[in-house]
Amino acid sequence: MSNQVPLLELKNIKKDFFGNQVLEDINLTLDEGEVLGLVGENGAGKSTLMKILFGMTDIRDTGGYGGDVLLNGQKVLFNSPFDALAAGIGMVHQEFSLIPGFTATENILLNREPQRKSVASEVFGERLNTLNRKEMSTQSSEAIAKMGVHIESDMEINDMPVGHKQFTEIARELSKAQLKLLILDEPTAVLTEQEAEALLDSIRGMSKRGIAVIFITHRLQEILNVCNKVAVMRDGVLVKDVPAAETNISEITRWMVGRSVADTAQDRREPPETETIMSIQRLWVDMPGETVRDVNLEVRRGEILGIGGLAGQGKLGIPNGVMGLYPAGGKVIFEGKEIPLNQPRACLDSRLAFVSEDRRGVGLLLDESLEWNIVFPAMQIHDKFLKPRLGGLVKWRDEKAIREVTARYIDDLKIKCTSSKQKAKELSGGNQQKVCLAKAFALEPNFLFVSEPTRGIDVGAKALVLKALEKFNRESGITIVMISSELEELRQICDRIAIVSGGRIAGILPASRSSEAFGELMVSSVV
Amino acid sequence: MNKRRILFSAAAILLLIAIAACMMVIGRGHTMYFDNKKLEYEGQTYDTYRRINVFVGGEQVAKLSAKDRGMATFMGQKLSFDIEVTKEKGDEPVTYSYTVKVPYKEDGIVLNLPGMIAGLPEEAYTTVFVPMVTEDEGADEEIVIDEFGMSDVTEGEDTEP
Amino acid sequence: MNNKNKTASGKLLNLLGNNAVPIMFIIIIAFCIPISGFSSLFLLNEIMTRLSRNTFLILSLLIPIMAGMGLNFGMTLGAMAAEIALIFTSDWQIWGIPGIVLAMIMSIPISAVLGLVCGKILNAAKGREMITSYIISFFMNGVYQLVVLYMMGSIIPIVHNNIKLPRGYGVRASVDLTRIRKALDNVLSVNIGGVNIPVLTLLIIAAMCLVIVWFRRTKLGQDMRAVGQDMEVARAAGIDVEGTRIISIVISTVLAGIGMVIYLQNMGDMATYSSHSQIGMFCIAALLVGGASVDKASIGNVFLGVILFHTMFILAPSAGAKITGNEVVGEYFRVFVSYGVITVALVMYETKKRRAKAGMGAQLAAAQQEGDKR
Amino acid sequence: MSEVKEIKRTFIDGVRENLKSFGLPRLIITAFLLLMFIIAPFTGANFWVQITNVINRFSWNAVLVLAMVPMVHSGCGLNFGLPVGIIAGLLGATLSIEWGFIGPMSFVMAIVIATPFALLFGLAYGWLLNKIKGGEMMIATYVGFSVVSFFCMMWLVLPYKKPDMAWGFEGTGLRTTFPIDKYYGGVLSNFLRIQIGRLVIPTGALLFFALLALMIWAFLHTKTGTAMTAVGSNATFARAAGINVDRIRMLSVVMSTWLAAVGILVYEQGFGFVQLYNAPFNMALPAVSAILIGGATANKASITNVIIGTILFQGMVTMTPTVMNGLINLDISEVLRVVVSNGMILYALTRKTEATR
Repeated sequence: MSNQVPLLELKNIKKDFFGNQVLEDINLTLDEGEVLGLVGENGAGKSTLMKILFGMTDIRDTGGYGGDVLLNGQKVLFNSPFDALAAGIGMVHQEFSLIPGFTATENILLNREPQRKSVASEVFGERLNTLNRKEMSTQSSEAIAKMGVHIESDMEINDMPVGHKQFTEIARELSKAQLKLLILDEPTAVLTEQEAEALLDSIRGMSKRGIAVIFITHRLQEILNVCNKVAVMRDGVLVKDVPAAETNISEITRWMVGRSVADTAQDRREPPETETIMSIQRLWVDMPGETVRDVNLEVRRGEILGIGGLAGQGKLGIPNGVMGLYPAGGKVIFEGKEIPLNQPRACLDSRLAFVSEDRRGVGLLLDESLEWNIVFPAMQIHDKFLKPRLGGLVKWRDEKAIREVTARYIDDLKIKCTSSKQKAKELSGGNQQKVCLAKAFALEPNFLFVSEPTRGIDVGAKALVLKALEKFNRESGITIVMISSELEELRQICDRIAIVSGGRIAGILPASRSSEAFGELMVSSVV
Repeated sequence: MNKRRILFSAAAILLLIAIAACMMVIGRGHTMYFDNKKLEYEGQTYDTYRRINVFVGGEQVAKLSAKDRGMATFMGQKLSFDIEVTKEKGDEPVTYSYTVKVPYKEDGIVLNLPGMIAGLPEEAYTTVFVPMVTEDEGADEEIVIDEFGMSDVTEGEDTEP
Repeated sequence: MNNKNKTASGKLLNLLGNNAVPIMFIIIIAFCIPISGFSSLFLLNEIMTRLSRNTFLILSLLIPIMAGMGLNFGMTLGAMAAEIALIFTSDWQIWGIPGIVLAMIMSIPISAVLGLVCGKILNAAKGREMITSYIISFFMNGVYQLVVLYMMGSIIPIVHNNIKLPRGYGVRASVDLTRIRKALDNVLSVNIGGVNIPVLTLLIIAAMCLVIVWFRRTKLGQDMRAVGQDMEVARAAGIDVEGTRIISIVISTVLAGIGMVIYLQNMGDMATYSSHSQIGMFCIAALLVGGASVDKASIGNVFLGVILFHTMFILAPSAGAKITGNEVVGEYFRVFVSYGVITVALVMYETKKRRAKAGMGAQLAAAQQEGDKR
Repeated sequence: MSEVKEIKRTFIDGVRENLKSFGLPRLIITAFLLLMFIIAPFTGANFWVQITNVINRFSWNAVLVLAMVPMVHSGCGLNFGLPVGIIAGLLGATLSIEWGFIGPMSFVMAIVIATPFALLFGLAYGWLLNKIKGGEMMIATYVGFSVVSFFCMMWLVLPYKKPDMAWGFEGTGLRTTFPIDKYYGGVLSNFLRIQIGRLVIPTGALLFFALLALMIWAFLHTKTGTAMTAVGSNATFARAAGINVDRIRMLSVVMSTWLAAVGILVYEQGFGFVQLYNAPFNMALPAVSAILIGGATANKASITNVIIGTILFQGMVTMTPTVMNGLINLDISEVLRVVVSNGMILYALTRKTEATR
C-alpha cells in the first residue's frame, strides 16, 4: 500500500447546470481500503459529484465539469459509465438495476457471463457462444462470499426480499476483478436493521481487501460505525472532511443543515392558536418512493404549516394521499366532516386545492393554453367560466370570462408569456409553477396543499412564488400546507414545521427553532 | 480472431450458395415426351410400331399404340429408360435401353421412338417441346386486391352520370 | 388459518386463470368431437398433417417473445419471402426436395432484409411493437403486391406462362406447387395404424426445437431475455439493446420464411396474394391457444396450441353444420374463435400488467394493523 | 442590405417551421394529389367528373372519419375498433328494412334502431378499454375483428325474412351485399342535389356531415367536452382536477361508436348497397389513415383534420386509378393506396413525440 499516491483524488471539481452552480471547488482524497461517508441534504450536490465520478453521460451532455479527477495519480476523464467501470469504479444506485426474471447469478454476471465457444459462434460471432453455467455459479458464489452476506444465488430477483436485491447489486460490483472503488448510494434505505448490519460488515470486509468505499446515507450512526472519514456537503460545497472518530451525530447534523449566516430573526408572527381545520389520522399512502406510514397530523385554521424531511421519507406522500392521487387509507377530517380518500373530486368539492410537485406530469396540460390550465379545475368543480345555453341544457365555455381571469392572474403573478393562448409547455419552469399556483387560486380554496413549489425554478421566481403564497394566506386567511425539501424556505414563511422521517411525523416545531433541531428530527428514524 | 470469423461466415455463405447451385442442377425438372409416330428423315420413312411400353426405373410410364404420345417427368439432366417394342400383333416384344440427355434450359423434349429405335442421329428424333398457347384463359384471372374492401371505387364510378 | 385457505384456493384460481384459454379449448373440443361425427382415425390423420404443416411457422414466434417484443405479427414478412422464393423455383422448374431446399435458401436473404427493416421500425416504436408490426405486415403486403403483381414478368424475368398472368406481367392468383407437393413429408413417411406420419418433417421440427433450446443457452439468448425483461437495465449493463431486438426479429422472419416453405409444400398450392395474409393470425392464435401469453411462450405451448387450435379448426364446420344446419356458420365460428382468442390473450396480458402495479397499498394497511396488534 | 437578408431568413424559417408542423408525408400526399389534378385533364378524364367523384366519396366517408375524433380526444388513441360501431349501424340498417320501413323513413329508423345497439356496444367496448389503458390500439383492432366475425355468424343465424336481404331459397341468412334503392339509397345525396354541367354536389349528404361535425365541435366547447380534451391531453392532470377519467373515456367511446354506426349508414346511402359479413373488417384502416393524413396525431384531432384528411385520402383513392390508367395503362393505384395509407399509420406510430409529458 503506497501512501504517497492516494487511490482517488478530486481536485477543484466544479459543475454548473446552465449557469446554476451546483458544485464548487470540491477537493477530496481517498486511499485504498478507506471508507468515506458522504452526507448532505438532498440537493447538496452528492449525486452530481458521484455522477461525475462515475462518468454519467448527462454530465457531459450538460457541458462537462471543471477540475480534475485523479485515479492512482493519473488524470482520468470518463465518457461513459463503462469507462469508469473499466477503470475499477463500481456504483450501486438507489434504483435497482436488476433483471427481475433472472436469478441472482445471472444478474451478478449480467453481460459478463463466462462462455464456451461453439461451432455456431465461429460463423455468427461471439454472441452465439453458450453460457458456461457451472463457471457462472462458481464466479457468483465467489462474489457473494466476498461480500460476506449470504444470498441464494439461484433465486429469481422477483422472489427476493428487497434487501437481497440490494446485496445482489453489490455482489455484481464485487464480481468485477478490477474493482477498486465502490460507490454505494443509500444502500441501507431499503434494508431491515439486520440486513443493514450485515451490509456494514461487508463494507468492513471490502475495506480489508483494499477496496475503497464511498458510502452515501442519511443514517448517520452507520457512518460513524463503519467509515474512516466523513465528508459533509451543503449547497454544493464540501463543508467538512474529518475522520469519523473525531465527530458525532449532532455535529454532523449541524454541518449538514446549518447555514453559515446566523438565523436572521425575521418579523415572524406568532403561530396562530386557532382550532383544528384538518385532522389527519392514521394515514398510509402507497406512493412509490414516498411511502407514508401511520401519520397523524393536526392543521390549524389560518396557519402555514410546513412539512419537511429528506427525500424518500414520505413527505410528498401526505398531500398526494389526502388529495386522492395515490392509494391511501386512514381518516381525514376537514372542517368537522370526514373526507373520503382516493376521490380527488370529493377533496376539491370540499374546497381543498393541491399544487403538485410533479408539474409536468400532474400539474399542467402541457399541450394546452395557459387559459385552459388556469381555469380548468375551477370550471369542472365549481361550474365557473361557463354560460348556460339552450335554457341551461348545455354548459358552454365562456371564452371571454376565461380570458379575463387568465389575464388577471398573469398580471398578479407576473407570468411571463406571449399571450394567454400560449401553450404551457413553452413556458419556463418558474412560470409554469406560477400557472400551477394560479390554477389553485382560481379554485378559491379554503385550504391549500403546495408541494415543492420552488423545485427547479430560479431564485427570482422562487421569491415571487413564496411571496404569493404568503400573501394568499395573510389576505384571504387560507390555510396552507407547504411541503418542501428546503428547510430554509419553510422556515421563511411557515408558522410551524412538521418533519417527516421514515414515513412518519418525527415531530412538529415552531419555525423559529434552530436548523439543528430540525436536522436532528430529519435523520431520527430514516429508512 | 475477427478475420477467422469472417472466413467462417464466408465459408458458410459459400456453402449455402453451393448447396443452392447443386439443388438447381439436380432438382431441375424436365418432361420427356415419347411419340410412337411416323418419322420422315432424309427421304426415308420410319413407321410406327403396334405397341411400345416405356419403363423408367422399372416402372411403366407409358403404353403407346400407334400415333400415341406418352410422357414422363424427371429431375436432373438425363433420363434412362427401357422400351418394350412389339412390331406387329403376335410378335415377341423386344426390349431396348436408352439414356437421353436433356439440355438444362429446355423444359421438355419429344423423342420419336421409331426413329430412335432405328438408330438415327440424335437431331433426327429429338425436338423441343413447345407448349400450345392457350388463348381462352385470362378472363378468369382477374386479380382483385381488396385490402380495404374498396372494390366499390370502380363500381361507384360506373354509377356516375 | 382462513388466510391460508384463501391463498391455496387463490393459487388454484391463479392456475386456472393462467391456463384459461387451453382449458376452454379442451372443453370446446370435447363438446364438438361427438357432434361432428368424425372418426378418430380421420382426426388423427388431420391433426398429424397440420402438426407437420404449421409447427415450424409457430416456432418462429418464440424468439421475439423472448426478446420482449410481443407477438410478431411481422412474421408475415417471412411468409412473403418464402412465396417469392417459391415463385422463382416454380418458374425455374426446380422440383422435389431440391426445389424445397432451394426455396428455403433463397428465402433467407429476402427474409433477413425484410426482418431488418421491420426491426428498425419496431425500435422506433418501442412499447407499441405489436400494433406496429401488425401495420408493417399490411404495409409490406402492399410492397409485395407491387413486386409480384407488377414487377415480376416485366422487370424481374418470369418465363412460364402458367405462372405469369395472360397480360404478360404479374403472377397469377394461384401458383401450382404440385411438383414439390409433400416432397418433404413423403420422405421416410411411415404409416402406423392408418395414421400417416411424415417423419422427416417432424425430424426437422424436432431439430428446430433443439436449436431453440440451445439458443436460449447462448449469450445472445441470454441477452434477449435480459432485453425482454428490462431494456434500461440491459443497456446499463452494456448490452446492445437495439441490435439485439433487431436480431430477434430477423431470426423470427427467417424462420417464418423456412416455415412457410414447409407449409406450402404440404399444401401443394399457393394463393399468391392471400396465403400469407392470414398465416400470421392463425399462427398467433394457435400459440395463444397453447397457453402462451404476450410475454411468455414455450415450445410446449407451440405443440399444445397446434393440436388444440387445429382440432377445433377441423371440427368447427361440421359441428356447426350439425348444430345450426349451416356449415358456413362453423367456418365463421372458427374465425371468430381465432380472433377471440387473440383478443382475450391481449386483454389478459394488459390487465396483468396493471394488476402487478397495484397491491402495495394492501400491504401497507396490513402492516399498520399488524402494528396495532402489537 | 443585411436587414433584407434578415427578413428573408426569418421568412424562410417561418416557411420551414410551417412545413415541419405540416409534416413531410402530408406534404407529399398533397403534392401528389395536386399533381393528379393537373395531369388528369391530359389523360382524357373530365375535370368536373373528377371533382364530383372526390366530393361524392368525401360525403360517404367523412362521418366514419369523424368517428375517430372523440376517442382520440379522450386519449383512447386511434379507434381501430371502428367495426364495433359499424356492426351497430348494420343492425340498425337490416332491422329497419326487415320491419318494413322504406324510403327516407328507413334511414331515420335505421339510425334510431342503431342507437341503442351503439350505446350498448360502446359501453361494453369502453369498459374493456378502461381495463387496458395503454394497450388500446392493438386490443381495439382485435375486439373489432372478434365482433365482426361473431356477427358473420349472426347474419346467417338471425331469422331475417325480407326477401330483399335474405337468401331466397333456404330463407335463412342475409346476403353478402344487397342494393337499397327501395330504401335509403341516395337519400341524403339526392336531397337538394345541385348539378352544374358535369359537376354534381350531393348537398344533403354534405349538410348531414356538417351537422354532425357541428355537433362534435359544439360538444368540445362544453364543460364535458373540455374535460374530454383534458383527459386526452393529460389524464393525471384531469384526475387531479376531480374528473372521473374512466367515465369520460367511456363517454368518448360511446360517441365514437355511435358516430361509426351513423357513418356506415351514410356510407351505404351513398354507395347504394349494404355490405355484410367480412366487409366491416376493412373499414377501420382507411378511416384511421385518413384522419392521420389530415394532420391528427394519436392524441390530438380536430374537425379540420377530418375534412382535410378525408379529402386527401379519398382524392387519392379516386384520382389515381383514373390518372394511372390514362397515363401508362397500368393501374397500380390499389397497391399505392395500401402502401400510402399503411405507411401513414406507421409514420404516426413511430413518432416519438406522441404526447409531451
